[in-house]
Amino acid sequence: MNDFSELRKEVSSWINANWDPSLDLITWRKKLADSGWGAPDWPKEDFGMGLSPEESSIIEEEFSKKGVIGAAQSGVRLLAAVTILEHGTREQKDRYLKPILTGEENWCQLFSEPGSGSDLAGATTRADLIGDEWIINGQKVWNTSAHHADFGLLVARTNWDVPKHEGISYFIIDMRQKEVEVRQLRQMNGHASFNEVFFTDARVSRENILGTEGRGWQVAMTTLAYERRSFDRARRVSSDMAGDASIYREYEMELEKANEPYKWYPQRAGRGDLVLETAIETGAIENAAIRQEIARFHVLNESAKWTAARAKAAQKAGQPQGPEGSLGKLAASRVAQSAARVHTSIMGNGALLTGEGSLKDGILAEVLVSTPAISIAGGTDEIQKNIIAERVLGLPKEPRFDSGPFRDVQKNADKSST
Amino acid sequence: MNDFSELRKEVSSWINANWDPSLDLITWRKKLADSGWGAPDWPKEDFGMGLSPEESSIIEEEFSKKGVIGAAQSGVRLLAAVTILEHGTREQKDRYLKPILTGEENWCQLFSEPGSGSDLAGATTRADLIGDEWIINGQKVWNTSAHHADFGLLVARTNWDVPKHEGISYFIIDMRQKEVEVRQLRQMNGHASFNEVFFTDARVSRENILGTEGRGWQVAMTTLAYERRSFDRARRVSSDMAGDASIYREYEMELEKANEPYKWYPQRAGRGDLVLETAIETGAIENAAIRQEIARFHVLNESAKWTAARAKAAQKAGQPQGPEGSLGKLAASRVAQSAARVHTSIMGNGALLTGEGSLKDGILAEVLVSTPAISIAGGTDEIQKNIIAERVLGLPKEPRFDSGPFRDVQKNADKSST
Amino acid sequence: MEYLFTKEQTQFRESLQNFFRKHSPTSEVRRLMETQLGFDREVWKNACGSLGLSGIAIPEEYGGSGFGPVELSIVCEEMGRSLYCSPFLGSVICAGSAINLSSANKETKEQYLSRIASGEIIAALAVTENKPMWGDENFVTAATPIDKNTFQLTGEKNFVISANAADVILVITNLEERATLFAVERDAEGLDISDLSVMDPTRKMSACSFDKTLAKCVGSIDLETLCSHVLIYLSNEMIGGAQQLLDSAIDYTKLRFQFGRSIASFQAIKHRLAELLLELELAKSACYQAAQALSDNEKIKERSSLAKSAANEAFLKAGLECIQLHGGIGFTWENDTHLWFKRAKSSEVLLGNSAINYERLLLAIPTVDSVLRRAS
Amino acid sequence: MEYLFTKEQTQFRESLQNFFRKHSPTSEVRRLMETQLGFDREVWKNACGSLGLSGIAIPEEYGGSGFGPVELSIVCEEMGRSLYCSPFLGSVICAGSAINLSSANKETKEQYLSRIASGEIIAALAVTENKPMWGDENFVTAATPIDKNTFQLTGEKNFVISANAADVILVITNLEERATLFAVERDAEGLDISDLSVMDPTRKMSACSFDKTLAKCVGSIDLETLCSHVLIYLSNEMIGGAQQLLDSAIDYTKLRFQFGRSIASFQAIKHRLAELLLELELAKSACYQAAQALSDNEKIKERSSLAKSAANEAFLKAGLECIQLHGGIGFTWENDTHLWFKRAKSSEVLLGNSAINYERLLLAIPTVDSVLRRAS
Repeated sequence: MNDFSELRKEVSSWINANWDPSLDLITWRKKLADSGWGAPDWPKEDFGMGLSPEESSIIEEEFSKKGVIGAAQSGVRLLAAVTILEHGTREQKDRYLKPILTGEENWCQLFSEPGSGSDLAGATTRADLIGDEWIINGQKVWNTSAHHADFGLLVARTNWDVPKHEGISYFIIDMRQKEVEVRQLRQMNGHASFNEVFFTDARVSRENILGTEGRGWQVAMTTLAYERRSFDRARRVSSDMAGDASIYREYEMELEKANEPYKWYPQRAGRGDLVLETAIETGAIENAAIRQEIARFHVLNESAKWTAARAKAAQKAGQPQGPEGSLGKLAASRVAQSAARVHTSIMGNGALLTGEGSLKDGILAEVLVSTPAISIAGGTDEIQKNIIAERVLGLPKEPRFDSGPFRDVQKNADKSST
Repeated sequence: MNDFSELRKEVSSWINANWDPSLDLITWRKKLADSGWGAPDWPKEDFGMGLSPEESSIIEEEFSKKGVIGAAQSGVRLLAAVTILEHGTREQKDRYLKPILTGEENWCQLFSEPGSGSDLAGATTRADLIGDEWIINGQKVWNTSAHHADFGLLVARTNWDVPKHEGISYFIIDMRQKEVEVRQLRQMNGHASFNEVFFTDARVSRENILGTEGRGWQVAMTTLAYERRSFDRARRVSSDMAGDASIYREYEMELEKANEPYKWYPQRAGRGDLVLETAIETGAIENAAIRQEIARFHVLNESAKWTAARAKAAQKAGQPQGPEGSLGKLAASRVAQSAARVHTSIMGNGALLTGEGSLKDGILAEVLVSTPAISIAGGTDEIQKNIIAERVLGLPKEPRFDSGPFRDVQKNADKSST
Repeated sequence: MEYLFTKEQTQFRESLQNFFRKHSPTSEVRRLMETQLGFDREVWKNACGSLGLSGIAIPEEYGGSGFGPVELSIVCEEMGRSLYCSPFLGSVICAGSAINLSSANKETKEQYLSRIASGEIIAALAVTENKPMWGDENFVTAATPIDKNTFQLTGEKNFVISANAADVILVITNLEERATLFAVERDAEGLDISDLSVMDPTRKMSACSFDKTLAKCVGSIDLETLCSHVLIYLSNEMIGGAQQLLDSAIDYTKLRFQFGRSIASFQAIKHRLAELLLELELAKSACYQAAQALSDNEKIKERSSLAKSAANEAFLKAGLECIQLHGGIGFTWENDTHLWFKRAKSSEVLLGNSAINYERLLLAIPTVDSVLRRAS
Repeated sequence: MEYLFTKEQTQFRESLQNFFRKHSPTSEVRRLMETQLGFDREVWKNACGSLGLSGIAIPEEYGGSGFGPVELSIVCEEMGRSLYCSPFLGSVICAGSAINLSSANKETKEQYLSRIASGEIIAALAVTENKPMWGDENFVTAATPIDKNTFQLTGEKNFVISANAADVILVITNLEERATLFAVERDAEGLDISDLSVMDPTRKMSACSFDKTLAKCVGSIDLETLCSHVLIYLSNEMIGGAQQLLDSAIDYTKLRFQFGRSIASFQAIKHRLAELLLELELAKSACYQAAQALSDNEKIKERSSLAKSAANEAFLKAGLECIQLHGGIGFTWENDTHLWFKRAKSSEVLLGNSAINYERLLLAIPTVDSVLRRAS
């Protein structure tokens, strides 16, 4: 077994020689990007060092140990980076990769549409090549960062006469043009985490297609595969590094901005951790009927945690991560709904209230109006069940009704979704 | 409003003149059949009097009041009768109707097959015309009276090259031939209410087709429509008439034989009536957790009763009986399953036992192993949900895969069903 | 109504639907829920006047139209369906029932009921201190006698519906160990009404505190019976909301296409809507049966809690399914589903969740009650 | 096992599967369940001898192979899957654990455990008098001292697993207010064993009555711990049964065609099987975790009841779904589903249904326990 002591020594000496918390954030990161230590698993010619993921995580560890700020990771910038690394031209890599690492430019993902939530390949946003420009018209939704993005990863239809997966292309779009309108979308729990984006004759210059025309689905798969793998990681970034220098404040503001859309996610997951505590505080634990509900929830919650741990262990042991993730997602959905129900019972009249003054500083009230989202976001429970049935249990697929030319596939009558 | 006093007088005087409890059952019923009073809603030329259903029920009332035994009703004989009345030839009516009324000949229904439970029109029992005889090969299942039937109402496929509903014919088959083998089918609750029937080159003479070749589905619809309407009635027949004469004993034996397959049906429905009683007797009612379960069941049970009453009232008020029956069936299924669960909680260790010595003379143990049948028999819960979704809520139908020639429709690989 | 609504009742329902469709579209609900008052005084006057809603269940002798509980339940159901914002539940159902069921003499009843019926005044009923179910409270609010009919109240009441708009607050607390109804005028000294930040903004609630506040004694009252009355009307309101959610889910799934087919053609969705319909029809039966029980004055304690628990489950399920079947859009503020969902969550706990009502309904069955008394 | 079974454990499981596939096909289960003894002595000897099943969890010092709770749970799971008819649960799990957990000295333990391990004797454990959960009983069976180690037992014990085949009955009752384990030889005077008519004929049970029956005192025992041990092994057996039912439902729906398509292609059926898989995987996690808890001797009371309630729900659901997805044929005697369904129903109540285990697991959480003690 390699304990990577050589590598640790190397990174350590580089840090000692270069890390300077008195620099401003961008200046530091430019240095980092140029050195290759900011993205060591990227190719050498693209701001990386061509190292393995395992080696990369050793380097990350060393940075973290020493309280050194790494390359920017927040938002969907890394999705943009891997996609450009795999499908981009030399020019695209040169133009976009460095500002991704430095945090100078922000990105958003423009995949979902009001008319195609679960059915990504059913996108109807259109891109028409006129002269040297692609002209974009349509609407995207459910992205978390369009309102402060410089560039967007856009999936749009360029050919309506072929089956749906074959008529899609993938673009890098400049979000700062006035033909792109971003509106924040408020949720029923009062937060506004997502945006709608409207394109009215928006422009993408010809060289900003990623991959080739009509092969956008394959490019999107790269983005999605990485999204699935890195979901945990992207959220996990937090400032556990100490330090008074202004670079740390810059860094924290960056994180805060990136995490803003997700601040209600713990409530979406049901806050099962508060069940027993609240039951004891309110005295609800003394009620035998409520105890039954609490115990039932506890069984589900513990079982779900262990199921997740089993899946993770299997993955670590080299068994490939497959559709078992769908089981975890379905379990999380059950846990959240069950938590909301048991919280309600424990809260009693308290569930009539909302806001800061209500139980647990309003957190529980927020749970009640947030948990419905968990069985929808990131693929509905229904989609997860299809995946489990077909890919885990090997049951036959549903017959398809959308395999012909996309022009002939039945679609929503109008695009407004209410 | 007609109070039918004339009719009452007339039936009364006929009874006074003719009813003679010292006759044996068959002799009495022959007289009854010849008089027309045994089936007053049948046509005059077919042992009836051409009266309306309402008038008919007045006559039945009078018979019942005076303790007079009416025409035979048990089993599926009346299904046979209505089907023959509507689709039969003169010769068929003359041959079969009278012994139906007298009880001399018994009938069974041969529709369901192991390979087509919910999908009746998917029957694969075949009938091939060879000379002047139809030769029958195949297997039927789920009938309750084949083991003492003289004749069967048989649905079989006569044409494999047309869509499934168009290739079926309807036959009257002699069950006493050795080419027909009847085997009783034991259920998981120990009762044996149903039969499997095997046909190996069994014969039906050419004149015993009902309706015309290839129109058997329409004939079967007559049988099924009457089955749905008369289900309650057929079960309701009971001997509330007093009397010592041997004709009553003959009558009771007839009923007992006919009701034998259904004696566990109350258990199948969950015996919700015993929930509270058992909980009080066992002391389980003192347990707060069990009380929650009992109350939850009670809410369901009462709501289901009232829902059934509402549907019945709507029907009485002239609103046509429609697919709402499916809601009732689905509710009954929930009630039974919920009853089994709450019984289990109340029984505690008692649920480990079975047989006469166990709780409530074994009735509760029988509930536990009988309720799973209710969501299957007479159309599964899944079929009911399809009906409700499509016919009550107006949701679109599933795409069909069996509309082409039946020969090409995908079927079970082999006909053995385990 | 013996299992079926009469033709007159059905026509009455349709006239209500027309009124609410016109006066309470969701745009109006959204406007009003953001206001402090929470309803439109003009529309409320109109509802009291031309439609006579506020007097519908008040006996004719007190100026009401004296319809029965079945008609009043129809009103509640249609209000629940349209989410009509008004003081109906607080003033007419809660306060009106309290006055009517109290031991007050005819004159006193008339004094309040006729003005509630005409819409001249809005009343609110203050019962809850801590417990969800009124019958479970050990009231600590103190009533100190001043003269024969006048008392000083000191204490706090919570979750008082429509107190923000009330001209008179009716307060229930114990007097000589008997639940007793007192009337406090809005301008009485020592009365403080503070609006609560509620989950369901279409139904305003306040906390009321009394500090030696002068109150008139209206009479004693059977709290369980009052509780049963309110439970039954609330439950009927709830199934109206559930029906609206089911309708909305059906309409949406029929319109929406994914994977080249209407999502309403997916069997999983069809079956879930079928199950939701069943759940709703069962709950409707329970709620209609409870209204009939009120009419017959029979088993109302059992039936009221039965209705409430059935309505709880159906309404909540309808809310969750309606969001789920709408997908992401169903979770947005812009989509109307959450208005009913929040009503469902609030109504679920108002006067006790299902568990509390399960226990209450079983104890209303004499055999159960007597066994448990013997056991304890 | 830290979340994953080791390669050795997986191989061990496969060897068990081969053995049971060969020796316990359902034809054999059906034959044996109709006999009074309920198992095949030859196969049992073979299982004890070549496979060493009876000694698997018995410490090496007592002649067992000294595997851990995880391996023993694998045995139980595979037995549950194949419905292998044997005295394993009664003799090895119940009686073996009782001896092992008792305060008896090494010599006494050896005397019993070595013979149980070798399969030389079959032991049964008699605890239950009335309550489903052992820890809830107030034993009335009396133990009267004759000399230091010899007692006379008088009383009745019910639902004693495999007592019909037992050479020795181990009885638990109170001695000086402490749960104590006694051994009664099969031929002891005053011992009456009468077979019960049980719902699950693949697991024989008897009622045992003692009338001044001579018994040897084995030692005192912590009843809660014993109960937790048995609960954990029983739960692991149950998920094996649930897995078999799920597999059977999947196989059948794939083979079966209606309306011109495989019924496994209907979305409603696909989704239900997906949900059943989830339920089963969750229960498996709970059961494996409980076995691990035994291994770590940590939180075993909480984990055992957690496992049992999860296994209860999963096994019952698997049984109901498996029947339903088979349609009519699934309700016949001829079809094998009911064999597991009856095991599911019986196992559900054995050592407490979910409600009882819910309460038990919460009380095993120290903070809950202390609050409730304070409250009562």
